[in-house]
Amino acid sequence: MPFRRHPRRPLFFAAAFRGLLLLSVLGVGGCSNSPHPEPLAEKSENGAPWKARYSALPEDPRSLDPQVTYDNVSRRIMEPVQECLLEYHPFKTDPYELRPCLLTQLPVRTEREGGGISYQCELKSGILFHDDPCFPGGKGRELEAKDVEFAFQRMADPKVECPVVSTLQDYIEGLGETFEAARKSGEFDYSKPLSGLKVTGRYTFEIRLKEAYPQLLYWLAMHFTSPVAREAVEYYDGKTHEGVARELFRFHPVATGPFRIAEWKRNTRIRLQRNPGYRTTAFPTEGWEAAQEGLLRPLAGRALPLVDEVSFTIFRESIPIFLLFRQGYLDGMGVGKDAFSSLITPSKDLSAKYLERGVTLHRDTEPSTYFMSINMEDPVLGPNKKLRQALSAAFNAQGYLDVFFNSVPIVAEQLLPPGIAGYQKDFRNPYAFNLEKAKALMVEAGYPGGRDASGKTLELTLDTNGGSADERLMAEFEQRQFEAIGIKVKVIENPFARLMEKMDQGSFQISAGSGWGADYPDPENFFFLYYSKNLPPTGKNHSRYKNPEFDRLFETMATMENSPEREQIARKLNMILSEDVPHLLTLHRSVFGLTQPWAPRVQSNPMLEGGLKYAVVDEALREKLRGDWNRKPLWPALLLAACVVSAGTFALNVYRRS
Amino acid sequence: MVAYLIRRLFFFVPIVFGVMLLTFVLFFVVQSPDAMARRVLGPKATPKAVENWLHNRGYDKPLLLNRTGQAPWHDSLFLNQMGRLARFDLGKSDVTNRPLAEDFREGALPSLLLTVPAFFVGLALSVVFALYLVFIRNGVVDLAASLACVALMSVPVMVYIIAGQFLVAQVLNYFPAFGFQLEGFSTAKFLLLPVALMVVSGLGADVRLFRAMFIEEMGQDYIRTARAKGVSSALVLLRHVFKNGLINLITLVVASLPFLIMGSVVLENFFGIPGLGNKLFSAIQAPDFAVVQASVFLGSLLYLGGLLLTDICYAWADPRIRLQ
Amino acid sequence: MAAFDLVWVQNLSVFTGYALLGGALWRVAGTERWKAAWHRLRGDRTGMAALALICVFLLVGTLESFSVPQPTGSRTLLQLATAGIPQEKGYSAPLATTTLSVANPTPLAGRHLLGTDALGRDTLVQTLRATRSALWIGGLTSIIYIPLGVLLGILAAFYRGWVDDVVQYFYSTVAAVPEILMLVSILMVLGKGLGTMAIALGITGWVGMARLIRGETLRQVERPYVAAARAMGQSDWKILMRHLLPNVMHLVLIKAVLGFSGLVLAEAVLSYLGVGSPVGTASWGAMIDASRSELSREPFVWWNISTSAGALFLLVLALNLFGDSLRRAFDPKHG
Amino acid sequence: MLELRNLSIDFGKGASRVQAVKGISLSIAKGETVALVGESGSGKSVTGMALTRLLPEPPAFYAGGEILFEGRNVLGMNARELRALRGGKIAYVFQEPSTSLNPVFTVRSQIAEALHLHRPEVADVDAEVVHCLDMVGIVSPRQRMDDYPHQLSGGMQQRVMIAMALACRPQLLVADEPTTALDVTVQAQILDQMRQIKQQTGMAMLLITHNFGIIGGIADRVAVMFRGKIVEEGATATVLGNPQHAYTKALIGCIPQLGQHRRRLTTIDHDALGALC
Repeated sequence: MPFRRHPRRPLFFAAAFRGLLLLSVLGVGGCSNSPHPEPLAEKSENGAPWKARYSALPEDPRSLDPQVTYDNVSRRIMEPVQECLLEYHPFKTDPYELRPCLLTQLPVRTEREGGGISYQCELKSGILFHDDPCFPGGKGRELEAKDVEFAFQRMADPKVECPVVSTLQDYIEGLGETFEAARKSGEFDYSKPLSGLKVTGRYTFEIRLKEAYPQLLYWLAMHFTSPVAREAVEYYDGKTHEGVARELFRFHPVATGPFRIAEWKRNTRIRLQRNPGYRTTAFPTEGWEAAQEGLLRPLAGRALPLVDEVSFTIFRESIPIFLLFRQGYLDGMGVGKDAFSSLITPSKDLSAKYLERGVTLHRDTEPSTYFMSINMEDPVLGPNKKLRQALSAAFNAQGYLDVFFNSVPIVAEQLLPPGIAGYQKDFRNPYAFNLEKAKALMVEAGYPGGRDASGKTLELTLDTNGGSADERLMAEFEQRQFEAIGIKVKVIENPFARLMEKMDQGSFQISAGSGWGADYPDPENFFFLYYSKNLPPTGKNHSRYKNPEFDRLFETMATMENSPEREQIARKLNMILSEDVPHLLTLHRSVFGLTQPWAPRVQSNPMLEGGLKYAVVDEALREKLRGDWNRKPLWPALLLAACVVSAGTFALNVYRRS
Repeated sequence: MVAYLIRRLFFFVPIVFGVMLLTFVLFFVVQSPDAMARRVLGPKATPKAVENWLHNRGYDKPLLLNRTGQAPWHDSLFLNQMGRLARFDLGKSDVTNRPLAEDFREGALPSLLLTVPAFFVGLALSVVFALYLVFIRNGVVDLAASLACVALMSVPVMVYIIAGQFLVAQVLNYFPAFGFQLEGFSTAKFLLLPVALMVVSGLGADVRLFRAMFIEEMGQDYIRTARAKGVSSALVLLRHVFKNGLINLITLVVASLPFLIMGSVVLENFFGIPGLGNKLFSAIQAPDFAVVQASVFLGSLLYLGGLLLTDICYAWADPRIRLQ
Repeated sequence: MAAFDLVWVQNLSVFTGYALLGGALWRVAGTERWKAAWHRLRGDRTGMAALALICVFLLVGTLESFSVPQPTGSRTLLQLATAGIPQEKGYSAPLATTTLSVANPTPLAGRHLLGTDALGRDTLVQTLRATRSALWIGGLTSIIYIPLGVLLGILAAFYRGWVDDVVQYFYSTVAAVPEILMLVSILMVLGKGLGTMAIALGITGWVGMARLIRGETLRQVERPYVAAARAMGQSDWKILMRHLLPNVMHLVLIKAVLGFSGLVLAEAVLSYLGVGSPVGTASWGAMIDASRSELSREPFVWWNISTSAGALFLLVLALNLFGDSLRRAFDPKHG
Repeated sequence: MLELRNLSIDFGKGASRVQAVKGISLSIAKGETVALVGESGSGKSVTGMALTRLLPEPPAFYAGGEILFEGRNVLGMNARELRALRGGKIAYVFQEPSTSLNPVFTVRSQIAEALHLHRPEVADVDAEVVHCLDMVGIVSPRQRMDDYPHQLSGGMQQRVMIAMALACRPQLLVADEPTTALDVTVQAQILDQMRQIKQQTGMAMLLITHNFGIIGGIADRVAVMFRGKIVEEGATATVLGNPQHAYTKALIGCIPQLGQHRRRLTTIDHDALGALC
């Protein structure tokens, strides 16, 4: 092995010096620390500066097929791309209000002779699909009633796997029968019209129901009923692709929304670009809170969308979101537990550091309720109403929120969340946390101090969804609550599917972490959880609650149109549940969100999943503040270079000395 | 040599079969296909939707052998899937229905861009440090380095990542603290931090291991011979110890080479690198049996490839070994 | 009474474990090789310091392993010993006077040398209690994987032929299945728990040991003493137990000591994967895993991670140093 | 040429200190062959290694005395001077040729390494390697030199070791049990070879062995070591013929008749040799 007897020192130093220079240039010089690629364009068609919004997304959407998409993540991408027949008004959330989107007006209800109900609908004319190679010439064609028919047919196609077909088949004519027939034959015949949806003209169609179901309108504001162009499905899911790799239809939506997907890099980002042909809706001219007058009035009546690009970056861990928000590379973020303490002051305001930066804090409450289910068929808990009430009174929901949710959400006092018809603002849970009352109730329940007549300690099991560190701590917290009234609680951690299985089979006593998020803002969507005809495995009455009085009232209420009477019944249902305690209520989920000064929030309707078509951005302000927030100090680079050079010199010396 | 390799390849077939059977059993013992469908479809799914989902993917067939009498005995879930894998058809994801071959192809490059530089830089640094520690062995610096190595080992990688990202995003701002874009040379600025963290987090254990290996080598007679010849300590290390240690190193290192393609779960999650790192991990959580199966299949091929590669490298590096 | 049984089963198993360990040490202590090694070890100051530290950990772990039935369920000796330390409402910094809680900082009931965790439990006490998990996982897993790996390794190398093929087939197959899948699946089937975690780690862990022992035995079988033993008509079993086993024992010991620290670290990884120790069991892994969110708070909660990682560091360091000393003590070339 | 004055070597420190060599004095003149004899553990190998400070320090520690090579104290030399000494002036042949040769380098490269270090002026390295191998009696050295050590027999390996030692034309060859690991017939051949080479090159030699049987025809003088001390020293014939110290007597008693019948070494009669000591 030849080796150099006299290593040439100057050469080494020259190299080190050059490395230092390179590093300085690379680090401190022009190199941008932006995680985002350049925007899709520099100027929009009318010559205005390109406006882009930057958001975070936790994972890739699973499917963007409107008839399939059910999870929140996918819906966030779905919402700006694919529009529904109806939509929620962006500003009216108490109560929620529907307004037409693809339709010219809300559907008109008519009674059919021989029973059954029809809804007459009419599409707006002149709505165009996105430009896409699946259409002749690549130009999007006009939306017609047959596209709605195709969408309804797809719901009935077992191969499509529409998750809500088993719910809708109870109401829409022919849906269930067609589904079953296709399952048997293995093939769906799209040439046969569906009896539940009748095309009556180029733009008009009729939806036929077996019985009264006013909630249908809410379904028309969901993507399952969104029209689909048959060409697109045939083009992307067709058997022959002429050797060219093509995305499946479920990853390549062709729709009529204000945005279209311009780029989808798996696991990295999704970029939406404004649909230049979009004319369907405009910015609402009324309905906002007075406080927002100054911000929203100038926008009223403007063509949507208000930005040219929306870029979603995928973050599988939440910590980097906070870092990038601080650098100005995200326009908004939800305040998770991790970042909470650094952002929010004890009085639930934004900390001064961020107020100075012009950041705004928002609190959003979702139409959802979380609770622990009690198994009403359990021999110990089922017959003993006092015991259930004692459990409810022993559980410190506020403490639970303080420890695990930074006291952001609202303690749930009733099954219905705020904003849903029947929610009682002044209602207080009679068995809310009160340790003394709980102990008294334990005596009434026959377990004074947690011991039964024979002096044996009462033992209950608590099934939880085991997994993360937080879930462990929650289980320990819950355990402690019941131990305070002398009950010994055994925690069983289950994998999610096992927990579901146990809940379906009814093999549990108390199950932690149940909850229900509204599919649509209607009391029926919550009370049906305790309807006795809705028992598992087909239904979701996991508490196995059976009460004839409750059932009777529920049946009446379910098919009523919203009215004061209906609210009365909802209140009665609420009282019954509060007294019977088939569940231990915990919270209505709410979160804090932050927005940067250049991207003020225009709407906060949780049913809209972002409402990106209303979003605005001040590009120039962002550019300036980003520069201010990302200064690059020189000293660390010099320090590092000095370390490298001295280490190199040292190594050289060691080698020479030997 | 060729005959040897062919013989090894034949030995691999039953191993792959065993691995797939074991995976299948492990996965479906943990949860029935029914439970899997529930997880994928979420808590609101109806039994009918679950049943339809299972049927569309063939999960409603008997698990191992078809003994219903209505279909041929081999029309079972496991055998159908083995048949598919035997044709190197990885199938489609249970959750997204996307062809897996495409997913794996897309994820491989980002993973490799992260792990390959980290692997080689880490290896080089560990070897250099280990050699240096052997050079000054039993001294105060050596002891201090031992402590430092154990300390490096006991700090979980998450802590390195949080600290590193904080430093880059709050203090330096030189390059992005997060993100990934494949665009030629400037991809490097996204990889700088994760690669550095991967190197640091692996350094402690590797230095300890290599140091032990080299010390072992130092006790050999031929080292004494070399020193008796007048070879300097540095050259003894760089030439004699290193080359012999290399042979031991190969058994440890080469086998893990093919796995570089599988990336790193934690780093990819924290830095948003779209690699294969969390494929298996999130597939177990999702759960997505098709992805688990495909990952394990590829993984076992990689493992066996690693074994074969080790044999070949061993024969190449150690003159005493001939493959027969 | 289920609780009664559980407590005594646990206490009994700790006793049994110690008895087995003591017996094994007693058995080997008489042999020349071990005597010499012990003699050399005694002169090794770092080694002895490390051993002392390990004994302290063992003591703490033992205190936590013995439970006494109490009215509200069983409590461990360590819990009883630290019963005087009050529980707070939430995080508090070391020696702080109020909780860190942003919403309503409340005065603390007592001072805590190393602060408290999210549920207001004293960090130092939690860290000490967690020693038990680490030692149980390390110890139980070792009891499972060492005999399995050693036996299979020796048998494969001694008999060669089909035995070797079968053993090699098994360990190649196990090694080729990703460890995450194996661990997660086994833990999901058997349920969470220290015992099941040890079983899962044992099932994946024997491969390395078997491979090492097989290699070493292959070398030993060639040695004349084996041929001599055969020539004297000794049975295979005797040759295996009396001649081969003692000659690979030093490797087993070193691998076991170093493997122990790997197992303790594995627990942290398993917690990250969501299959760590069960609710109610203090563990360093769970504490480290929780630090992911604690560290990104502001002001960040550093005491939980640093205390648990520090304890882990001390144990791993002690084991490593002791392992080094053992290696030196057993090295036949030494002295 | 080489002189040890009152040399003491310890291993370890404090309580675990072991005195391996306790103040020995020994000298070797140019061209002279001295045998250092003693049973294992007597400190003879330590002495041999100490000549060029080959012992790892720590644990070894030079407690006292001097090692003078051509008038210079080896213990005072710096690393560079020591390296020049090792291999260049004083070369070694060790006991176990199978482990003393580096298994991953060819014979050629191992010999060439020594040449590079001490005789950089040699232009045709291959020719010199061949010459060295030829000198130690290796048949067809040109083919052999590309072999790896494991491809050679034990005797051949030891010849390569000797060739490597001779390559730099040292003034002193330290042969530490050069034949112990070899079988008896090969032992004789190797010893023969060494004797021849000594005559050809005229270098001095320190032969370290536990076996009185092999020193007869080769050593000029003998020093007997026992528990770190030299207990007897003198001309070979004198010591063998009339040992003074009890230990020497015991050692010699161990090898009946060997002194007188050294010619018959190659015969089968002395097979039991190895087992006796």
